[in-house]
Amino acid sequence: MPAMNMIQALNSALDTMLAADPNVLVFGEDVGYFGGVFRVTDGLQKKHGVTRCFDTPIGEAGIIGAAIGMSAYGLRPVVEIQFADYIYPAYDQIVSEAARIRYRSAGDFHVPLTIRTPYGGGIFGGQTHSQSPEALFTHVAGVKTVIPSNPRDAKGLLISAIEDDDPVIFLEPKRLYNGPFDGHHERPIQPWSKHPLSEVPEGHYTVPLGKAAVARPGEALTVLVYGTMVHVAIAAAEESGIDAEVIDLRTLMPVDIETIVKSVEKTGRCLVAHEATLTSGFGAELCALVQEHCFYHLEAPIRRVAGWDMPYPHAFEWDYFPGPGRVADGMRRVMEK
Amino acid sequence: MPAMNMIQALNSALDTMLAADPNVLVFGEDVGYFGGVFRVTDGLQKKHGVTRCFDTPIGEAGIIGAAIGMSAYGLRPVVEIQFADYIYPAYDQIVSEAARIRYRSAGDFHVPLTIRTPYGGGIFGGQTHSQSPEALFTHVAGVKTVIPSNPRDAKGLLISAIEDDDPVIFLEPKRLYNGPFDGHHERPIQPWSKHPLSEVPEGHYTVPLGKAAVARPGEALTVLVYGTMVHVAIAAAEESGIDAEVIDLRTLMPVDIETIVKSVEKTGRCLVAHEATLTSGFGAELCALVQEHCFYHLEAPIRRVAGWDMPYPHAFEWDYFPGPGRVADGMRRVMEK
Amino acid sequence: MRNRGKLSLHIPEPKQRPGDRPDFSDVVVPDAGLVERPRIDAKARDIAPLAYSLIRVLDNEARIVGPWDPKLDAETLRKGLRAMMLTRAYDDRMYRAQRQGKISFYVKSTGEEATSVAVAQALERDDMCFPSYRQQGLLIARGYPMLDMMCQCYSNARDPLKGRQLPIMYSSREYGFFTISGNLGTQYPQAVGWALASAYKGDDRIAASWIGEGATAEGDFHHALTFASVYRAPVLLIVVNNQWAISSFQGIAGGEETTFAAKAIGYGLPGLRVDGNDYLAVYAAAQWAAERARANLGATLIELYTYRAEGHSTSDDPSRYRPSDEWKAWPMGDPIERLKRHLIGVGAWTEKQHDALGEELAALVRETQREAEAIGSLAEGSQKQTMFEDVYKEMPWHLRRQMKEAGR
Amino acid sequence: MRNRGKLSLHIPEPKQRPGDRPDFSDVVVPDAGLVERPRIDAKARDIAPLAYSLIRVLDNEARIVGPWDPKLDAETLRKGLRAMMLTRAYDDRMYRAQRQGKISFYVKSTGEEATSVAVAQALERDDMCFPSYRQQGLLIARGYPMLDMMCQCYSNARDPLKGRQLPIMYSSREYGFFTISGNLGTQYPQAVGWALASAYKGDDRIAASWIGEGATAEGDFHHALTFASVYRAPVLLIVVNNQWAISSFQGIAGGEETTFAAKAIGYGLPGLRVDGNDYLAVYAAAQWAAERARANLGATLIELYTYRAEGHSTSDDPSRYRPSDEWKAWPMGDPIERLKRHLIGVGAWTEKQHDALGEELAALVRETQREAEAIGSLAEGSQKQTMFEDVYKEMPWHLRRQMKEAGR
Ligand SMILES: Cc1ncc(C[n+]2csc(CCOP(=O)(O)OP(=O)(O)O)c2C)c(N)n1
Ligand SMILES: Cc1ncc(C[n+]2csc(CCOP(=O)(O)OP(=O)(O)O)c2C)c(N)n1
Ligand SMILES: [Mg+2]
Ligand SMILES: [Mg+2]
Repeated sequence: MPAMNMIQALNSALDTMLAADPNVLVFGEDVGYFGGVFRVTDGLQKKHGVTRCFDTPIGEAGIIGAAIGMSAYGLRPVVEIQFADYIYPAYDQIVSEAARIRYRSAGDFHVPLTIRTPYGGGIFGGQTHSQSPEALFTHVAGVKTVIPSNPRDAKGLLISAIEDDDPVIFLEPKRLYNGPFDGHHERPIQPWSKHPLSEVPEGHYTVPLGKAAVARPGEALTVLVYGTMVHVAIAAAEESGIDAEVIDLRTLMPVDIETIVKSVEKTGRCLVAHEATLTSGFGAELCALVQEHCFYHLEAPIRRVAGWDMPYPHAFEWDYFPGPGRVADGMRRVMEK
Repeated sequence: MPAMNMIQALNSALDTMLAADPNVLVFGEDVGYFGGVFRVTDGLQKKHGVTRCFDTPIGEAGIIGAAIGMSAYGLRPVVEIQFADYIYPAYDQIVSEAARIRYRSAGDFHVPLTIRTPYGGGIFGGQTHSQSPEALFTHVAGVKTVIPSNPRDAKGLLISAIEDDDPVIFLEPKRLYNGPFDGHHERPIQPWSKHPLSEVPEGHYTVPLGKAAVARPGEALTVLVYGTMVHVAIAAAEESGIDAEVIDLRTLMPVDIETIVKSVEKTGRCLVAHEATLTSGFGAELCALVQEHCFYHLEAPIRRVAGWDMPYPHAFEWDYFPGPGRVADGMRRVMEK
Repeated sequence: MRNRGKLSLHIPEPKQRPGDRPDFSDVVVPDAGLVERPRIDAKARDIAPLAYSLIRVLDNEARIVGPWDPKLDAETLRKGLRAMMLTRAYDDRMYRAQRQGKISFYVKSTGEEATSVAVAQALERDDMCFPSYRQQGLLIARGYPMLDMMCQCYSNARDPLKGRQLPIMYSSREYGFFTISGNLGTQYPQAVGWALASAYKGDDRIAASWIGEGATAEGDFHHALTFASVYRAPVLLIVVNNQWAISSFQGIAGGEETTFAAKAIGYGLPGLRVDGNDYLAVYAAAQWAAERARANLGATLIELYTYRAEGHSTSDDPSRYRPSDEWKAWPMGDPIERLKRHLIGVGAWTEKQHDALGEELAALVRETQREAEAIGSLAEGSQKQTMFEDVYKEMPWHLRRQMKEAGR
Repeated sequence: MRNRGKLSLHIPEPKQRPGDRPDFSDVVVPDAGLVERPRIDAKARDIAPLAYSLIRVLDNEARIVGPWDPKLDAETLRKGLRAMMLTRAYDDRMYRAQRQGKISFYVKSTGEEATSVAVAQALERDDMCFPSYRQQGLLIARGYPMLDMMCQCYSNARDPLKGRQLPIMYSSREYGFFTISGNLGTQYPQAVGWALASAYKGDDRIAASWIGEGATAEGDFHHALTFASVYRAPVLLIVVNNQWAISSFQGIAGGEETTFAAKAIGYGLPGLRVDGNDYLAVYAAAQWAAERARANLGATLIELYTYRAEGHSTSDDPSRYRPSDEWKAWPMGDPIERLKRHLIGVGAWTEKQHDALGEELAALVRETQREAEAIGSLAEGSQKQTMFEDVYKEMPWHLRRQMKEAGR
């Protein structure tokens, strides 16, 4: 199996689906000839033709609106929003339209649309190239929200998302594109090739939506994470010596409650961590679910480690980012009593 | 003190502020000559002039975008979004702009903007006239979110919102406009005039942002609610005979954590209820906060009673709406062990 | 150098308000037949003046004049007349049902029937419509079962939308009628996307979408025109300028400064301005645009200039913001009356036939209503058991759990 | 009747790609001086042709010709030249700083200096600018301290924005420069709102906003023009058509079918199309629009036709998607060169003076950079203690708590 970084794995997923299904189209700002500002669509236009993979005007609502219409025709569009920070102009088309069309038409129409978009910080992108808006989608009934944390999952989940008959928001942790970043920004960048999950099968395979993975088994406490924070949490566990069970949610909506409950019932303690701002982040939902389902197993309050409630501050990226130090502190607090 | 319904109280707040401050402007779709589809701005154009209260094109992003520019000039715009369901086209201007301008400019500019909008169901409005999008704003650092539950608070909170130097999302529970609805849709409509909180002072007064009210003192459990659900929760308490302490949050962001913690520490039990869909609703944040702050006082899991995770279904409004029966059931579950 | 004069804020206001006498003397109504009909492959820029004129086919005597004559046989015209009359009869009946408390909401299209019916007739049956909420005429023209329309409004056991939507928010893939959204404007870029999909597939179906003049201010209007222009989408983008958006007159949407058809110009698209109460003109314009679209020449914007004869919806009382009898004064009349006069004038119709048809349609609507009511209404909410379905294709655990909690 | 031909999807593509020889032969460059200059109170519709022509003042010999001559004295022109040269010198230096890893990001405005500087000069000092990220020339023309600009880019202790923004996202209320957003297009309706506020107050200040041709596809572009038209906002709405939006050529934004100035027409606004590399033409157009705005005649859309000489930003490599030497072939040249030639031609400038000024400005920039670097850079993050401030006017409890948790 070839070693791929996350960009290559995502590219391979798109390539596979473009080859497999003539109804799959890929479009977005700069995704055509250029291949996307993060190169995820590199070479696809050349290989599959200009009508299969092309550039769009800079109008996110137009991109999603057109994609919804294409869905009604029977296509399976896969669109890129250049940064998750720029998804808001399309929010109405996503929330009021893509998410609700199956329900409001009683199944007469549906929207098998995949919206890929890079999210998260760690690249000194400032407040409009760093956001993590997942909770703004998990609240919206009718869309699924998926976040991979490694190349193998990235390809398998993206293929599942494209094949899924409901709209999927597919958030790509941009800091993981080129390597399994664990939050130690002061250390040299590691390539994916040294990571076992960079072994990516060629051709078609899927990783099912709605299923979490135990990224690190452990006994002391359960850490619920996704995307970049999976690697940060593993690092925090190794470094603190706390035997955390790190669960990589992979799909946020619908979340894999079974895996979560099983782990928390075992450990009796839980920490939730995400890069998005704390208040009303997806961590809040996880806290609510865990305390509800596992109340009598919990030995300590569930803690949240998250981005501070502020715009991502450019120069203070590493003070904002919930790195391994803060996650380890969170673990210790959860272990306190 | 005159008895006012909520529409009159809100109208009085706008009238008071238009008279007091020449920098206050009121605009939105149909708010001028006509006085708004819910009549909240009735008579204001006539009294204060066409340039103080006027109609706008049907472009929510344009309304908010223009209002932000006016804020930069030194005005204090108060805009109406006709239904909260139609705020999404303006989401980018709210999230990326209004919320962040103070921070990103280090205080060089700020946005003293108030966005009024009717939310919630109960009027057979179907899925696009019934939504409760508050959690989509509580997650956004830089905006405040306010929801009144009665005429007196409505006026006092709206004046506070207008005078506040930060952007405020002011969500008006439309089912409460004309009466204190407790969820018993099968019973005749009650007018506000019979309710003590319909006594609304004339002229200027404020109800501070960030302060909850104990709407019904009790000992058995704490119920955290806002807007229409305040009345539903009180009804549920009365009808079930459970001595619930009903807390009317009034401001969701920043939420009044002190009042919440004090109550839950006393009762040891907590129920959260809202009309918005359950998953990632504001109730999730409340659960997360309460279990974190009051873990060792909690005798049972915090439960949530909320709208089901689906678009508001027109014909099944009362099956969707978390009425007093469901809230009472929730209370019983919280009291179980 | 600097002009130190004070600036002032201009707020558009309609000329008449309640109590004033209706006055349309500033509406320019050019004679019918004067506007040239360009070839379908004309360059958009060369035909820009069409955005400022008014395509009219029926003259004041309801005779066909000029190059836009779509050359329809009497049978086709009678079909159009019937569909318009049926639409009006249906509207009247359902409006009354709402007033009687039988349904929660209704929206009439009175006076605007041609804007839907004539376009439906000009399109092929498998072309796709992305309507706003005032295009019930499309379904009627295409022969969608009226019983299903009514059952949707009644949210009863036969409601194809299972009670999930406000009355009138129909959906029918089979009849080429996209699910109506409550959010204004969203259908416009969707129609463009659908049309692009057809082009991508190398098919020959085209799309059409309708938007109110008020809603043209939404961003989606701009997105639709931009995407349509860039990729040359085979789509008809129709603006129904009925001059009112709830209580706001068209000046609030930009109508003081220019026409809505002129919005096409900035995108390099043809913009046709058409007498929306002239069935033949609407048909002809749609036909021209459809031919153009099918010839791979891209999108056309069509402004149908009409007047919203009734309130915005059953929640509205137009006498609060405009003279109550304004419609009577609308210089371009009533599309049904005008087509009727034309047919009578050419000897293809009689007053008697007309009255008989009127009665037949009224009876049909009454009868259908009885049927619908026999099936049930909102109160019974008889498809409640499906309430948790169709949020997703497969029901996820949390909805199964909620369904259980709800006792289903 | 129905054309059963197959539809096909049109995807716009630029004529040249890497490896191809630059070729602007299809760019129509009309002679300077040919476009009439209408009165400022001309009706928008009557001057629609201005949206398709090209206002040019400097001819091929850099002489002033035609009615758009803004009649500026040499001193004013030398000031403009200096500001453009300083902008370029600043850009070059900061670009290098980024390449050296001293700052995280940079955006040059090379070749487009006139689009900012000439407009700044044509406006009054207290008029308000709502720029995009490529208008650093505005701050430089208005004399904003370059040290502060640099400190912003370095996010150091003197950064007026306290390290919170990406480099180049300046903000200065004092200099009439609105805080730059990373989200394209949002500034456009904000500028309109600001202008409406001035009109509402009966003041005499006007606003101006800049947007790239690519970003005109955003909904906010439409909202701005709609609101500007409806309320007659005193605002200049400038489209900098530099032909590229990162890797997408202007055809992807709609430039294949029409001009960007023509977008004005659909809103009943005047649209001026201007040679954006002709300092005098840009000045003249801005002056005309400013006069019109101040006379309560509303907004003007101005397309400044130019070419993005460098990469989109330091994150971009344009040689991946266009011929690398395209700028050299751009038929309308370099705004600095052209103004310099003009001044020399009229005897108000010499090559020697020019070289001396060039050196002086380079030295100034170098010196300022030294000062900025002495204060510090990103790595030091020296305003970290303020990180929790300014989210709200007063810090709410949850942020106080988070600040404590962060150990501040
Ligand atoms: C995004 C959005 N904003 C506001 C509304 C509320 N609204 C419903 S209909 C309407 C007026 C629409 O007028 P127009 O587009 O002219 O269509 P018409 O009703 O005349 O057919 C408004 C403001 C809405 N449904 N959606
Ligand atoms: C809403 C939004 N969508 C996408 C982007 C990403 N983006 C940044 S600049 C750019 C290209 C803009 O091109 P143009 O408007 O022509 O301006 P120019 O860079 O040429 O000055 C894009 C797509 C963004 N910043 N904001
Ligand atoms: Mg209308
Ligand atoms: Mg550009």
